[in-house]
Amino acid sequence: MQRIGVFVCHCGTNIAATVDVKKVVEMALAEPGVVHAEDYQYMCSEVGQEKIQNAIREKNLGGVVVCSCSPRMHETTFRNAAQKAGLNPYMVEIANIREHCSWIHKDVKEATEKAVILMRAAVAKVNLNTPLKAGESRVTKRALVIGGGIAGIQTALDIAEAGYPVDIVEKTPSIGGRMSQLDKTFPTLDCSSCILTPKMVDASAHPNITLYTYSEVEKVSGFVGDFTVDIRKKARSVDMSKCTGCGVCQEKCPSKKIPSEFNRGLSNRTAIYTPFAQAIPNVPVIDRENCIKFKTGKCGVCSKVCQAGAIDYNQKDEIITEKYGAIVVATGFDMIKLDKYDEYAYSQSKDVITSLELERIMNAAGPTSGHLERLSDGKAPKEIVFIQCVGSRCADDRGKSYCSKICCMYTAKHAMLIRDKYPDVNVTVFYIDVRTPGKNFDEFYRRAVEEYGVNYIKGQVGKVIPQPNGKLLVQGADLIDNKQILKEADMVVLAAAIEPNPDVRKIATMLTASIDTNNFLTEAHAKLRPVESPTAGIFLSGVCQGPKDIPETVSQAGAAAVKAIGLLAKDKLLTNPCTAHSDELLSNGCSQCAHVCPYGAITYEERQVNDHGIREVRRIAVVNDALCQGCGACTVTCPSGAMDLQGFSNRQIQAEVDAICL
Amino acid sequence: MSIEAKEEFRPKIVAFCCNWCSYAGADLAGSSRLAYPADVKIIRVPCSCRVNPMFILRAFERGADGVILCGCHPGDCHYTSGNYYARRRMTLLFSMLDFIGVENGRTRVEWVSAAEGVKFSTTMREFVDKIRSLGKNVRLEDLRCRN
Amino acid sequence: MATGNKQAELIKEISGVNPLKCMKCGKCSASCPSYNEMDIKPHQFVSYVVNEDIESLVNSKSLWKCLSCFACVERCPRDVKPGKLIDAARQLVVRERGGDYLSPNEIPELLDPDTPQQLLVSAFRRYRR
Amino acid sequence: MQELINRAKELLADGTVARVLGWKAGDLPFNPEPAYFEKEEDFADFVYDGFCGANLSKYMIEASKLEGKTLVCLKPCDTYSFRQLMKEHRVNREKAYIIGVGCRGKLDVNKIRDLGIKGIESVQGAEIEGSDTLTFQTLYGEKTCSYADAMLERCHVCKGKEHMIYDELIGESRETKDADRFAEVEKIEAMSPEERFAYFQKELSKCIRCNACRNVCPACSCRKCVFDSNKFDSAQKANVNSFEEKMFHIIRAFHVAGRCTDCGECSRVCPQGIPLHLFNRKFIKDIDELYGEYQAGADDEERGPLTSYTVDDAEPGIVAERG
Amino acid sequence: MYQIAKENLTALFQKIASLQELYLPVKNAGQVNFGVWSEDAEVDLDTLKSVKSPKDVFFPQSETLYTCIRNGKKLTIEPEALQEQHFVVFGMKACDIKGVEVLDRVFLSDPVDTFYAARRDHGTIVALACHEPEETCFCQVFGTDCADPAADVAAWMIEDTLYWKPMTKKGEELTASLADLLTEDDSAQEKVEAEQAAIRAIVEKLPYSNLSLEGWNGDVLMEKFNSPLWDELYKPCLACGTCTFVCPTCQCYDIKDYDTGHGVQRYRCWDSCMYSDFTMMAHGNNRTTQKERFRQRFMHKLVYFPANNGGMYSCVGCGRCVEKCPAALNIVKVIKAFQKQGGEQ
Repeated sequence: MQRIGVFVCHCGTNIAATVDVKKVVEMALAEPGVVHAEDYQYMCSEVGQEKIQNAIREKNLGGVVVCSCSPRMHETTFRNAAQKAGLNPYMVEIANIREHCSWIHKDVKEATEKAVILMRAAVAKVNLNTPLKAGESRVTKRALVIGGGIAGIQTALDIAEAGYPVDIVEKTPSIGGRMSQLDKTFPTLDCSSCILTPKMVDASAHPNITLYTYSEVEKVSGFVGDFTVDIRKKARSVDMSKCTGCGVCQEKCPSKKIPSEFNRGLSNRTAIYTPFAQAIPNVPVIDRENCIKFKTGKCGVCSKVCQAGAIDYNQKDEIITEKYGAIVVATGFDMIKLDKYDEYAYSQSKDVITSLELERIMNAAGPTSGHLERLSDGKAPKEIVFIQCVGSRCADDRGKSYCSKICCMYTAKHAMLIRDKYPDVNVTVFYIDVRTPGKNFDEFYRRAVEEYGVNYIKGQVGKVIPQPNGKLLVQGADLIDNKQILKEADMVVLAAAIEPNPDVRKIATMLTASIDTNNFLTEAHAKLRPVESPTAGIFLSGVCQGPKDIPETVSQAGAAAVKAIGLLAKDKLLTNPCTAHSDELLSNGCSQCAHVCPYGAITYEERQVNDHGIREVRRIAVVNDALCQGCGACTVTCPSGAMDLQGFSNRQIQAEVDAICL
Repeated sequence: MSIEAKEEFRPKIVAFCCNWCSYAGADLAGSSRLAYPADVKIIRVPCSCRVNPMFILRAFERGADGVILCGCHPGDCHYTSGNYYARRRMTLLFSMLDFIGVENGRTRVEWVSAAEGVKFSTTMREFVDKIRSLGKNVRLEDLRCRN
Repeated sequence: MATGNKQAELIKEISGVNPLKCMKCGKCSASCPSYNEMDIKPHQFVSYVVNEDIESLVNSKSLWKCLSCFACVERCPRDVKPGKLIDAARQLVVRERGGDYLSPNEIPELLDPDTPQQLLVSAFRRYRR
Repeated sequence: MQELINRAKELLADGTVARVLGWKAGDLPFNPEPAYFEKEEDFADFVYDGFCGANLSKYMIEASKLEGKTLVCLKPCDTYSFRQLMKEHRVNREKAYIIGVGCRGKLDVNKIRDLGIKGIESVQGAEIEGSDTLTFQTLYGEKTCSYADAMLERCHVCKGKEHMIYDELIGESRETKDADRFAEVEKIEAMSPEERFAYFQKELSKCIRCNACRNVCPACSCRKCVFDSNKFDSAQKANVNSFEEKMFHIIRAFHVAGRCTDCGECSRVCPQGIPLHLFNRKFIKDIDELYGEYQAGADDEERGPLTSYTVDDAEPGIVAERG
Repeated sequence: MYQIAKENLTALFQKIASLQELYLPVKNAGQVNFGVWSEDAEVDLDTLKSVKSPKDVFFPQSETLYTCIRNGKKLTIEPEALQEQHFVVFGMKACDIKGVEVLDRVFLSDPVDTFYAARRDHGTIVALACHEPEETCFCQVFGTDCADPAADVAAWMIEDTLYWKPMTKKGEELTASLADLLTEDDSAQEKVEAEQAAIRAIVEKLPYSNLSLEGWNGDVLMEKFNSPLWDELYKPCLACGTCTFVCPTCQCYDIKDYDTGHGVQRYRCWDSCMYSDFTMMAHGNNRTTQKERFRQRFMHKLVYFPANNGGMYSCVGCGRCVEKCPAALNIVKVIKAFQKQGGEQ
């Protein structure tokens, strides 16, 4: 039996207000094996840690139980503290009496009883703990960034600048992402492409950055420091090394009626195309689904007109396998589909548009060359209504439960730009709340109201009714005047909710990164580790983690880069010592454990054993510690119990069960 | 007739939670102050696939009234496939317990992500209610372990 | 106050609505076809229930002006369903003996040869015990 | 039988095999035992008849460690076990020379006793090519019964005449299946939980923890069973109250789930006549229904149902939904 | 001698059970074992052999020795009470009673096993003669007469009447307490003798009755121990414990601790020398192969035990192992194998 010390944290009043910590100490002292128990205000503080260290030294403790917050919070803190006092760090166990007890129970008696049981379970476990030693694994000094929008570009640039090679994988033919579709940016109203394009150029020109555009991540294996990734480079049908980007092929392509993704379907493009003028790389791709040559075998115009001879109809998808030490996810967002919002007549009228469509309309390179006009008849609108929170803050399944965060600001921007350029146009904004936290944000919104005369009405729109005369009848509520408003508008702009790129779920699964019900990637800690995934070596950049605007995205991109650089700067990583272990005397060599091992960490060898006097050669399962991640799938598959998991052994878990069921 | 109030049945419930999703979900329930009955005690395991049917039977043997296993949602396992194996194992185990006449509902599997504090809390409340309605586990307990 | 509280609880129970979920967007009022007939507006139903001022609600014109078209219920982004709240308030009234809004004696006056019989039946269901 | 003996002697003589694993006549007409034959004269006792129910594939685990090849006589159902053991690297195919022997169903001496036939001195009709009627000379007079009535339960739900693996076949097999494999399981499933509990409580209360079911089982091939080791603190030999038995039988069934070929040896050997095959068959039924039909030992490659999965497998809640 | 009509046996059992606990052969889920009589129990006196021998009435498969209760760091030990109530075992056969004699040699010799002794002191055995011995029986080989079982009371079931003969003081006392149900019958002796003759005639015809124990005694230790026959004999053995658990004389037990969470229950339970972990010690097992374990069982029954107990074998010829061994092995085959070998030499 170990000599165990129990340390009960008050966590200020977080624990002590609901759990009688003195009682927990008293009960701990009554437990067999417990030779020391004390409580303290903040165990995680310097003084608290010293208390633990002193007790380890003075009482010669072999095991430590800290009754405190979640082990996900301070397990490492206490383990490090114990190590400094000469105790193996894995002889420390945490009883989570905050998140799992004091914070969720109100009754002191009940909470104290539960805290005592959790303490006992931890004591029972630590009694069976064995000293463990972390192994080492190497770090591949190369990073992968998934997604080539502003988030991915910024992250890649920062990592590259620190001297590490980094690859960007971008699904579309060009990097640039959502930001390249924007006309102006708030709150300074600079031109989006004017600030983005230089960054795109930097990224493509940087010696440490490799761009894989029109490419997708196909398979990820390995673990922090040593990921192996398969990247599918889709066939571009254009030889990148030969293409000069002259654009003749696009001019001559006879297939011209394909809705442009970049212009949100408001204009057309050709089958061989670059998505937009500033695209990087400036090499077109052939959209094989719409190309006449691929559909019928006849045509080949682009090949004929290409001076450089860059067109290659036989190009095949290529799989590139590369090793990475860190992976940054920057998969961005899209607008939600509005098919569940019939009341706003989005599908009935061309003049009901989303804000991103308005961005394209306002953009000089857009479908209307920057002229504000109705898509139905090309006429200049006189009355424009903006509707906020379309699909955001929604409790039912039509929309999203969260606030999309950027809409208030871009709507103020749109309203202001319209009023600035077309002073005769009336702009009305129906809003629920105007949310403008951010530097110079509220001032920006106030300018829209005060200087530009945008009419903000507190209240939501109930429905939009297309009229026979081409107008749109907007029925809304004014909650300040307490009246219902009927307004004829020429154009209605919907601030549709944003949602993570739908591909992110697939990517998260490959990366084993956790993801929430809204498809946003989960961060390791909401406050303290906001740019890391709980999966080691995976970092989050941009909207894939949660709604955010450009400045926030760029700062998070930098933060993710720093985290990745911090990882790449290490030569070796300590591995989790809680790995599976095979008992050679019990192993049957039946291969079942190898079947369920997700890491291929189990192999078999013919080994001479001495089983209590029986000497024979047996087929024995062997675990590769460097590959094993400690999930424990093998331990349950193994009928004889030969496979056990260090740190979470059968007997340890059973001891916890026993203590809880006592 | 007894004048004493009948003592309320407080079930013993063991919740196995995987470290990456459900344990974090339970932490989130805690930091969001989403209360659930104190009858639930959580054991942290690396993955739902670490939970051996023997642990579950052991809990019942020792007088547990309900056992719930929480893991990452299928497809989201930190170890890619652990919860898929757990799902098959638990399905078969539960089916066997049902077959030998153990009350349905004493065991449960629920997928709770790190972001689902609310789900964790409501799941636990539901489960405790269910176990309270089933009453004490007498079909699997080992009498020697009784108090 | 105590009665108000009891009645408010009852309304919540009958309607199955949690008025605290309301984010005060006003989409209900924006959707309501009877808006102009009403003294208390649909979005206010919610706050009357929250404030437990059921007295005013049951004595309002709105109580009988709501068509139960449920446009507000359909469009409410927060699942608050003001239409259900007012429906429940109406139930409170008709559950009281003598609180019937419609009496059979009035029927002949209101009768229009074009009125479908079904409407009458449903009117009785809605406006009296 | 003579053909089998001749062929075995031949293979022994030409050195193809070093020994023959078959059955030796017992000292009573119904108790032949598994035995090795290494010399020609040993074959005087060699027998293969209706009472040779024992599945010899498990003996091949030990035989695989011996010098030279072992000729093993396997009935069609035994070959599933052998193939499953092969898949699990527990037997060595190279060390086995498999003669697939014909089978027309094996006899259960307990069923014969249940028919009121006791004091058996001799039996006619149990031979491998014998008649459909068994005739017994007993201390209490001559008795008869039909061969089918005296068959083991497993033969009534026989998996078929095909041998899954063999080097050569000797003898004809006969179809003996005349009952639905899952009928018994379904009957229990249809009971109320209280009835099911009472049923198993009654059956399992007889268990004496003799481990015959485990030790005869070809799937229970662990070098050391968890119930004998300290890995789970589960090495309890006591039958103190009913929980120990439930734990043992549930876990045993779970450990062999997806690997059990349904050879029925567990029920054959249980001294207390507990229908242990029901546990395994319940799992087989569930696996077939939930994950697609699977027969352990019918192939060399396919992953067992508990070491594979599909992303849209049934949720454990299905158990409650099924009611 | 006394008699009682078969149809009145239920009344007899009721009467006994009203005075003390009554064990007798009970059929449960198709199998007959000795169990406690109750109104609902299905008594089965026709089946010759219970699956388990009735030894567990005196030597239960598992029994608690003492309980250690933990309260914090404090431990208290509660000894287990010894048998204090009188009880009756009805329907034991001659071989089973012989088996108890073997157990007595082990448990009642110094140091006396108090748990066992208390049960023996408080138990009254009513023996029942074997009406129709079966082919697996060989009690005669060990000098047991199944037609004339010797216990506190001897009984014969002849057609529809049970004949009852008290043999000891305990038997007399039991008989006296059942006076209103048992009637004296002067003609009984004659009927019993006729039945005994019939039984003995069958026994003569039993296939195993001519089995010879020649050459098996306490003096042949090394010769038998080193015989190469064991190398072959053990091979079919599956190492299960069936033979030992159904055997009326196997007396090995293991002592284990069961952690109840509140302390420890120290109990003993039957163990089997056939098990791979039998007598497992820190260094391992002193019998590492199944051959050694197999040899141990038979050497003990036929050589070691007689050597230490004045020639008494610790096999009684009940034949349960013959019936129940999954691999059709049994002590008879072992004896015969040596006999055959002897003949060949």
